[in-house]
Amino acid sequence: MQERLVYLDHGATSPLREEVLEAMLPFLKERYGNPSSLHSPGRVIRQAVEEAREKTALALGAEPDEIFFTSGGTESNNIAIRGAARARRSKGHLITTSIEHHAVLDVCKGLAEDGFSVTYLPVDRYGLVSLEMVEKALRPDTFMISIMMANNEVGTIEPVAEIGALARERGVLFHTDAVQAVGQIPLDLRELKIDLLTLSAHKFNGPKGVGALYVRRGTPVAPLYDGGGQEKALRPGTENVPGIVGLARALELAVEELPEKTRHLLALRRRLIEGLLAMDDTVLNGHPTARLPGNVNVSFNYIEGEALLLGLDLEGIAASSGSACTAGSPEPSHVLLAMGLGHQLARGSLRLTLGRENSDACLDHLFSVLPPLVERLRKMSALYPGQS
Amino acid sequence: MQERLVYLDHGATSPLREEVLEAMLPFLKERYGNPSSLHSPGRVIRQAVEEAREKTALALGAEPDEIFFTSGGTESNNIAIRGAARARRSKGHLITTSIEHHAVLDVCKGLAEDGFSVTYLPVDRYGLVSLEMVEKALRPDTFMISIMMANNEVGTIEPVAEIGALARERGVLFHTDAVQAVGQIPLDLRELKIDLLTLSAHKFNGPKGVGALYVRRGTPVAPLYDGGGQEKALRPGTENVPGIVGLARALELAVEELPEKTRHLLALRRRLIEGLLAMDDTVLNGHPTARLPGNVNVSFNYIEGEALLLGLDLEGIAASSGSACTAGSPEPSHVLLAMGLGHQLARGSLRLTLGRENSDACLDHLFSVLPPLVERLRKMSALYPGQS
Amino acid sequence: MYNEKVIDHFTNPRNAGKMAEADIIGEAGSFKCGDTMKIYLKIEQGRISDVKFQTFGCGAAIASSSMLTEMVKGKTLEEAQRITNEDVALELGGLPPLKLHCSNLAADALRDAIRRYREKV
Amino acid sequence: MYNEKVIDHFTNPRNAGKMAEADIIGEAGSFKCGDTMKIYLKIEQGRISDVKFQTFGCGAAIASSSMLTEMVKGKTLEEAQRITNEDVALELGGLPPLKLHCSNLAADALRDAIRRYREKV
Ligand SMILES: Cc1ncc(COP(=O)(O)O)c(C=O)c1O
Ligand SMILES: Cc1ncc(COP(=O)(O)O)c(C=O)c1O
Repeated sequence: MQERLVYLDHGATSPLREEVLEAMLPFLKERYGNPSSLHSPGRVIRQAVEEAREKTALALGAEPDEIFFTSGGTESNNIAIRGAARARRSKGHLITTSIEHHAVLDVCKGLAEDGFSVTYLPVDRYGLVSLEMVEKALRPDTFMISIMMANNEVGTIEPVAEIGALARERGVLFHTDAVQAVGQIPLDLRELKIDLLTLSAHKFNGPKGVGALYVRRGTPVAPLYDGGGQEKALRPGTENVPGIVGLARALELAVEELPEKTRHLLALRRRLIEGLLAMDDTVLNGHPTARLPGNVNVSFNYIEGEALLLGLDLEGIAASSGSACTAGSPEPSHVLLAMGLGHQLARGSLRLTLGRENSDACLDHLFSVLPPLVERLRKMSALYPGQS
Repeated sequence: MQERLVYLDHGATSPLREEVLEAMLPFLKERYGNPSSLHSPGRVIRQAVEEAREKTALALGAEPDEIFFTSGGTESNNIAIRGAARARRSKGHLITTSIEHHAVLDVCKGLAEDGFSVTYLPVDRYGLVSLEMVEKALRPDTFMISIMMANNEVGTIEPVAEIGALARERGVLFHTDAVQAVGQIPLDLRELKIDLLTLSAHKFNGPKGVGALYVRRGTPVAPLYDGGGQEKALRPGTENVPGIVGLARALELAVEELPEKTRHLLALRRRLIEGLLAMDDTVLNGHPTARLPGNVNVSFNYIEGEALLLGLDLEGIAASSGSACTAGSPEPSHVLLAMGLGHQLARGSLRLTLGRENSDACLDHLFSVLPPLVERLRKMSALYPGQS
Repeated sequence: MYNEKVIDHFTNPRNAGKMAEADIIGEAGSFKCGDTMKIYLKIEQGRISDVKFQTFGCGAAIASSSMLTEMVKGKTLEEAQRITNEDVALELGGLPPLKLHCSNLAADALRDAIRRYREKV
Repeated sequence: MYNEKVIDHFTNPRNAGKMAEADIIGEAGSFKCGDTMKIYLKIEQGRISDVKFQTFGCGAAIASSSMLTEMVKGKTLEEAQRITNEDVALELGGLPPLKLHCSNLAADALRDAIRRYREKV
């Protein structure tokens, strides 16, 4: 990308690992057959897809026949929620949170328009959903709870083990959007009571445009698309073979290296948070401990996040913000607002998400750039009470 | 794949071209940003996606804002048909044919279950739909005609120019599944009256898992998935950037080389058809002239297609068949049956689909293997009237 | 997809073809996919002394037919009658689940022949 | 996303900060995204002799504020009043369509200041 790029936006997407590309390359070259074909070049590919399914299942503690490959996290979320709704004969009630990704939130809104009823649970100031709230929201016609495993903006890790146990006890389906969690925190589907789980390869150093949906055996989910019957007709269409192979390899590596990576990221995160909170009028968004190892989210009072991003970008630092001064949408991050942040702090947020290739040198550069930038922006802010 | 592989199954999928992989590689390596990110590594990617959109538009005679990238032909068909149905306030009538791909046929069946009414037009013995039939099927509540540009099994090219003109005149949307046509026959959306067109990259030497939907400006199509708003919210989810770049490059090359490739394929096709029809009890399926340059489909009486495929495969020849003795579905090709073939001939079909890398040597090998194989299978067939 | 034994029986089927002087001919068809098999038996002193088959069907159907003819040669009618479609598939070393139904016609055709033979005799 | 002139005005904003002895202060906020701008004017003989701004907003908002201050310096109030938000965006060499609304507050704040000044005088 740039000469001297400090990429601190792994929550948006992450670089494809060399080992993963290597695993994909044969399927981008001589192994081009269609896995549905009967001939040997096709059967070789079918086998590769099934091996990828086994690897993926193994990494999650699932069975191969519970793994369905999709085109990404968005599609997995849509199939999980809308598909489960479609598999029902009657409308019903579902429970989610107010801090979900739009690929969950907007599916729920869509279902509400179709006659389902939806409860959007609030969160506390750390972004945590409470088990009690979930329990109180349950109704006789509740058929699904969809709560993310970890939030993409503030990194808060939700109590999905407890929520899953409750759901199972009450006979309610539990879906979790684990796009930000898979490959970042330990996760074992043999222990967790999860019926549907969403993951997306590009968040754990895999390729873009491929994801998976875990569907526990016996979970009723109707397909949203019709076609040639691939992925047991839950997600038809010629398989993205290189992508599927890449997903499996990336996940395998991520799970293998998780302890080591976690140590690395936690050390960087500690330094990052300490350095940021040492600056004036700065608050940490999200939970101090129940958070993704790679996630840091702070708000700088009196300044606007996108200006901050622009300033950082001009110095070769890539980050993101919950500010919304672009998409034409008038509101800043729905997550930060749901956590109770005022409009100004919500607009002054900065998300720094770390990845395996980040080092202390990255933070050195950040800390040489950020404090003077914040200072400069504050000085010219109409909201800054300090002297000009 | 195999040492000596003669791949004659380009209708199923085609090898990724080296030039296409080359175009993709930067986006599988250092250009990993998320096109939705505001920072420069993200903006570089956004630009690549938009350039791919321009190239794709240019190759089709469309405008860039009419091109929507998807995960493949199946998804494009689903969005086109179901999306147009969803954009309506009331149910209505749609017209399609009995020889569509399942990704159209089964979507129509699904809509029929939802209360829409559907006419499945018959075809003649060549697989051709007649304009008169389309016209007669039109009803006051008809809102869409979906007819494929070229059939995937027999290669018959449908009169989409005339059908499109009729649809436009009657104020009815016209969708065409052009998965088998794009990159194989000339196609100009400035001349054709098409509102929605489906294409899939892996059929023209592009990557698997990426396709596009052309949506003429002003055509009402509602999204089927909710999420982060990508592709103007018609197909949300982080973009498959390498795939999109690959699609555009593959299409650019295919269109550029179309005259040359057509000449090459037509010469091979002529030799292939002549050689096959010189065999006893063999019939050509599909139209003699209105057919894709790379498609040959024949039926051998008295023998079963899958056995033929197996025999060819054992000699390193990859082909496909309209026989259905696998998927657990009891019926052979719905296309061949719709064309009036008897059950036996339908089960004895062999599809050979040519690609740019095929040569006369491939046909030499085929013709050394096929006649004795057919002879052998006939001799042991319970249906063969000849002497044993 | 197919194991080597299946491939071998497909490529070099045993006892394929018509039998001019069969004592009895049996037939079976798979309703599911339209496969058909004819089996020709020569019977001497209650034993199957020779056998031939003709099959219209996929690789699995042909291999199953061939396999069956090997299994029945020399057997008494009582022994032969006890052979099931599962036995044939097992003897072939297994078939892909989706293709199991293709092996069904072999034992069916044999039983049809034996039934006819008994009716005739 | 932004052209070089916008980046320059963002990185080296002209006339940024408070003005201790302003003759009048104007304010504007974007209802759409919550951006706010304050403009400080010094007015001598009907002309804007000095100007400063403070802006809470994104890069486009800051650059627009800076640009406006350069455009008004030395102008009469009548001349200054005629400057529109489009003029500011144009003078910057254009803004991305989605960010055009961010340039809206600059001219608004200026007009607010002029209106107040006229009410006061
Ligand atoms: C929590 C969460 N869910 C879903 C998604 C959507 O994934 P994708 O963009 O791969 O479709 C994302 C990432 O954008 C995410 O962070
Ligand atoms: C005519 C036709 N339509 C649709 C498709 C589906 O495309 P894809 O498998 O890329 O989803 C195919 C190919 O399988 C096809 O041949």
